[in-house]
Amino acid sequence: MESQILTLVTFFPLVGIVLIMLAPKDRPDTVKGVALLVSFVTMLLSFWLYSMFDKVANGMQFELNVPWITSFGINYHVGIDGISLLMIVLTAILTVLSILASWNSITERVKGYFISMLLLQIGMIGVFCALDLFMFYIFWEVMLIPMYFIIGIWGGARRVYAAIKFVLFTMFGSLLMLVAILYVVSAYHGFANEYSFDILKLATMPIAYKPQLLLFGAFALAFAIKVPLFPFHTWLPDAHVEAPTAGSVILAGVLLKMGTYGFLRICIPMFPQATITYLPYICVLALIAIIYGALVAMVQRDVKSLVAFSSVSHMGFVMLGIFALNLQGVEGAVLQMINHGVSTGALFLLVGMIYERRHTRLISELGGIVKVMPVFATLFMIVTLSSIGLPLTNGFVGEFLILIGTFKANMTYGVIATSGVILSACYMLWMYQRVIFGKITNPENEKLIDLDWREKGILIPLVVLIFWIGIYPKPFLDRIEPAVRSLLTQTNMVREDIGEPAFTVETDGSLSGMTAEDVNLNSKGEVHE
Amino acid sequence: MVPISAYLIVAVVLFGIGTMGVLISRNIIVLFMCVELMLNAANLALIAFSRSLNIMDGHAFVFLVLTVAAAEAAVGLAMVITIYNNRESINIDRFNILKW
Amino acid sequence: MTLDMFIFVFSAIVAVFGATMMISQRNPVAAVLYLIVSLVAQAVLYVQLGSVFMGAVLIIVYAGAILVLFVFVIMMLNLRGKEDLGDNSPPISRATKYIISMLMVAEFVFIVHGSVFSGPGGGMLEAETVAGFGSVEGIAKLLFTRYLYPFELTSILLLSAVVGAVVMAKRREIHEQSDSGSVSIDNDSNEGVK
Amino acid sequence: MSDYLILIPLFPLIGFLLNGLLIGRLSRPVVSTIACASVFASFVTALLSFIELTNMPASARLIEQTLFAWIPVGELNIEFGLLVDPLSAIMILVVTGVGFLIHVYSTGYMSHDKGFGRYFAYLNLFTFSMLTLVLADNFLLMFVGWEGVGLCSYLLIGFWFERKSATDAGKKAFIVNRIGDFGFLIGMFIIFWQVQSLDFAEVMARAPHAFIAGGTLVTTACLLLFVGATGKSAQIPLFVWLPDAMEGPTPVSALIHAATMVTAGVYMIARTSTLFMMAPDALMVIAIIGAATAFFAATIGLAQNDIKRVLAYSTVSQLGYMFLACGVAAFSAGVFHLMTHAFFKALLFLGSGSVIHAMSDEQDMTKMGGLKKYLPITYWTFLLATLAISGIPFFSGFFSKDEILWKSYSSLYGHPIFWVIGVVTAGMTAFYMFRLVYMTFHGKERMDDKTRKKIHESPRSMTVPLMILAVLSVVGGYVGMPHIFGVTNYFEEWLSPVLAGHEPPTHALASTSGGGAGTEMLLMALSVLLVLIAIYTARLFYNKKPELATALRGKLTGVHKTLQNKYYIDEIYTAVVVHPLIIVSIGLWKVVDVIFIDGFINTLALLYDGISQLFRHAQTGRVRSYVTVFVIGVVGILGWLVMR
Repeated sequence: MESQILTLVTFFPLVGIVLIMLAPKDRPDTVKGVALLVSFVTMLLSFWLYSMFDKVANGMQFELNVPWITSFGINYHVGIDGISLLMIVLTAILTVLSILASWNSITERVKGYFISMLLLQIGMIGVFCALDLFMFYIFWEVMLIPMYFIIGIWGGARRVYAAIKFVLFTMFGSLLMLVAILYVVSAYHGFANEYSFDILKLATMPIAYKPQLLLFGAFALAFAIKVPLFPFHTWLPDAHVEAPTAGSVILAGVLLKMGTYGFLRICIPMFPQATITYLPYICVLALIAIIYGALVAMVQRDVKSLVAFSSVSHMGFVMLGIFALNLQGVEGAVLQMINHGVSTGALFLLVGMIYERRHTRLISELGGIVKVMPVFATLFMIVTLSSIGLPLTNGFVGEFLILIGTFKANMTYGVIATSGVILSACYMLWMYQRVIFGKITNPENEKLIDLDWREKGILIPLVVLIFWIGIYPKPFLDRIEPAVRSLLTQTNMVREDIGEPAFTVETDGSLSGMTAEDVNLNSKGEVHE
Repeated sequence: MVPISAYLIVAVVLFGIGTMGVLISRNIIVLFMCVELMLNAANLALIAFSRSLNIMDGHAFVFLVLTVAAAEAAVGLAMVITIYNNRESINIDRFNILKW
Repeated sequence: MTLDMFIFVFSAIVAVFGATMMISQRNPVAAVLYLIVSLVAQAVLYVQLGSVFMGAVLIIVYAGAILVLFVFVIMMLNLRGKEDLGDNSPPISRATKYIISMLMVAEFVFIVHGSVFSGPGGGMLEAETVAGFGSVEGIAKLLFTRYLYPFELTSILLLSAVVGAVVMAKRREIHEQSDSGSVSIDNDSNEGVK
Repeated sequence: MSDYLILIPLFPLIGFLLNGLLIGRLSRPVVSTIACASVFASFVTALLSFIELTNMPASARLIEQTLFAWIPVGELNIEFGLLVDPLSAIMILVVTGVGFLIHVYSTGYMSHDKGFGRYFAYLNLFTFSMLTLVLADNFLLMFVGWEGVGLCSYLLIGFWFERKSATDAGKKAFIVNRIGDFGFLIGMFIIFWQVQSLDFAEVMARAPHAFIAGGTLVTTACLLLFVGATGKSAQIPLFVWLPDAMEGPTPVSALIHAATMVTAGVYMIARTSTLFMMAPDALMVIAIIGAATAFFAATIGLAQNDIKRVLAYSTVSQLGYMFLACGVAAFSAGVFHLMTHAFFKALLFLGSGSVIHAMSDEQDMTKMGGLKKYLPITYWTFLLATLAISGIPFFSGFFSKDEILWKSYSSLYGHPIFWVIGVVTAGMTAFYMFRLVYMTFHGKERMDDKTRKKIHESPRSMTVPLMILAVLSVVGGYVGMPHIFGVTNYFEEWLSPVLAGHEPPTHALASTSGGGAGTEMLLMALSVLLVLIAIYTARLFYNKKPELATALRGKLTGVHKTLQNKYYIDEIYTAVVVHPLIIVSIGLWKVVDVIFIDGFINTLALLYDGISQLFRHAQTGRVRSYVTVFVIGVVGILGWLVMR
């Protein structure tokens, strides 16, 4: 059972797809119910996965490796480490919430919509489980299609433009990735005289420096578009603004993480030298994304595109944390991936709820909502604060770890990135003030009804997560740590080979004068548990 | 004995005639028959190869091709009927609504 | 010239003649008849190659069933070779088409002569054949052992072809019954002519 | 016996949760009981811990409690740990004590407000955050409280959310504080990577080895921490939010923007004094900024007409004093002033609240006057506080202010100029405070009749806290009397285990910089004299001969206008920072995003479109032409095979 559990979690939504296909067209409630039930069971399965996960063990767990297309060495190889585990759980939770969130807003082509949602879930969980490049690529593309339909069919006014833009951007990247995958596999054939798409095996192969640069570039472009890193981000605001609420939630909550996950799973372990070479450029782009995203978010008129640009900024933080290449930075980045999924997901849900009532997302149309929807305003405030990164909410822990890691890797980057913290407060609070506070100027806002039980039920799990990660992140950090450590051992070995110190901090104090007593103190500080 | 190449050349010539027919015929039904001819030319080549290599697998292929040809003829002719019912024409050049 | 050779040359000429006549007929019924001529000649070649059963099948299935179907359709549509087949000035001239198809034949002939079968042995067929070559039993063995799956798949193919043919032929009625025009063929028929 | 420390912040948190989650379901008396009781319980617990401390030997006064590992990542191991030592003991007493009084006061002040439950929930949350800040045993947990109080300040300033000015002010407060936090965070990073710990005790123990005293790194770190302090404690250049913060309810101004939160910066510097002592350059900057702020804010205070704004600028100015004290390494003097200031400034704000309450929410002093006879309790308590803040001898403010002035003169890091600025500021403080008193309570009654009829003394719930605070304002200073009076400075002694190692030996140094006890007496007398002159002038201008003030104003129109408009600082910030930022952002969006990136993408798409327009005519729609092309392809491929 243990080795099959990943397959079960990944493909369980398929049951839902089949059932929905069989369901009659004129009974949307049955369709919704089936979708909800199936995604809920998937979530429970993912919790089970979480509980069975061994947080001390190194390496992949629940591995299953079955030959599939033997002549090309393609295997059905799945397995997870702490990073994928948390992403799978996040995906499962967000899918349930998204399905709940689409309960009333989706009235046309209900069957197609929920089939798309479940298919999307298979793709997402599959990507996080896959340890075979071929499977990784397939799941990667599987995600694309339902998302394309979700945006293109159930989206807003400019949905077709947005959907096509989304698909073309992503396709462009993933085709480069395909080329790179084929190159790596054929290179492995030359190296080990067998075909293999196995990510773990391929990572053991030494690749010459020049091709590494090209391969890293190809993979990195695919992932950077997905993240999205400046300047590949312009699909994101369009896609978010046009997508239905659930689409935005999944897009921001999980799909963007695919990019950063790809960096962690493929780019960095496979091409360590190239990682070091590209590091400054990626960091600079991430910094630009942080500042640029925040500034542009500040002047948006549509709440959703504001949140979209804030995602650009937040994902810039994640990228920066990953490329700090130290324990704090990478762990913070992984945690921030989850945090961003939770907070931004919640923000999109909240915006969706107000959109369902007012059919507008323009900031200027709203205002004074706290008066008629106090519960909404309170939850909105909590989520806003988490997005700003207030201590004791999840955003703070992630951001703090990223910043402290970045600062260790490079002081200048650290300082610039920290200034993003100020800007995030500016745009979020300004938006909050204009939407929630003030007098009700628009008479339509006077009749708004506060959240009902379904909507509260959607938001409360996220709020709980916000505080849980903010106050007691240890369970999550514990599970991430072994994975991050093994990732960093690899890159640090390479760094030592090149002769670059693992990290540098300017020092003006000499540590040489340390007495034995201090050393004791130091070691005591390390073994503080 | 007749060399295998002789059979193959007959097959090729038949195939060429079939191709020519497809290219120049405007009558859908004749065009279909040309396709059948081409299939048969291929069958002839298969039988010849089978005989030359002295294994029987070629026969199985021929059998499958025949089945496909039958299926194709049935569906194709049904389409011809439908098209004719709609257009009162069997001129293949008139059916160009899928252009640009 | 041996008898073998004579039979071959004769049937080959008849087959090619039938084919040529088929494509040059204006009247479809005549074209079908010429095709039958060609097929019978081909069946003779089959028999000469030792596959008696396939030759019989060719005549029975093709001449007897498929081409009858053609004739049936032609009759049903009442085509007499006087239909409007006016030239719609195709972009590629008729001469070019002759040339390219001939070129193709020439290339095939060149390949047949130039490569595989002109090797040792001169490409002559062996006199001896395996026991039961071309027999019903041999074919049956193949079809039910090595080619079982493809064989079974053909049944599905035939089934779907039957269903497709029936649906397509009945379409007219469906169309007439539905007033919403959801299965619209007429809608675009008008502009298609332009 | 240290497990009860968690109770101190926990009580207000429980209060917050009860009031916050059950908002709208509890009656007003229940709400106010929960809120006040929780803070009172926490005050009692704080008192217990204080008593426990006093029973310990002076050098070992320390209670710690570690709750759980918060963020353990590699060498970074941050725990949720609380710490009570003499310094935080004083702070928690002030926070819970003054906080409790203000909670009680609020039950009266807010009794007619619609947001009663929300108000007390926020207030409890604030108390919780402030106590976390004070009790934290490491930088990061302190930062939690630091941001937490910022959040509560934001919420409470914008409490009346229908007023745009209120929400604007809240937002401004939060963002300006965030700028400070930016410095705090970076300072924290430097410290962590240098010392490998964020725990106060460990940092202080290892700092001498990890940093070179006076080196750039420690100076930078200290300055960055100070940037954090300027944000929270409203110093130049980040003081702009505090005057605007007066949009909030008056008890909030008293609690957050006078007594507790704004002093967090001073507390933080005192807490990390070891580090600051290693960076004399940073101390110098702190002293200069503190002195400048004290002076600068006092000048603005001279010309304000809004009663709360005068007090706000006064707060900024007094905070400047505290930083001046820290800057001259007289941390205990700073903390002492922090405490006395908490008493009398809270009292002033609550008194002004009582006035505003009586005046039907009128805050403009030009529309008041002669309130003395209507509001006797308010008047007398207010007067006591004014005397305290002005530094009249034997009131609490006198002792703390005098100690700062003396230290700024005598300390190793001090300078006579600091003393001069301090004394002039003290004079101005006395002037504007008495101006306020005269304009509000004396002279002609300038309000309209409708308001006059409604004037009434505040209810008991409001006046009792006033009286208690008045007592504290008067006697609060006696714990820290200067040595020249021949008594022990209990306050300094109490704090000495935490801070004293860094105090420059006052007596020895005083003699080197020109005089000992005699000089101190002289300087004290000079400052008192100046204060008395200032009070007399205020009496002259605003009570006896108002025409003098008008005449003077006429002569100095430019100066007056500049002062009244707060040196146009807000306008300058708007023009220099806010507008350019927004313009740049719009530019980035419209130019980089829309024109460059999307333009590039869309041009590419158009290019493809054009090419396909060209090629699509190959699609004739005729099967035969497709077949022909197909056969041509076959011929081509076969040809290639033949030619090969």
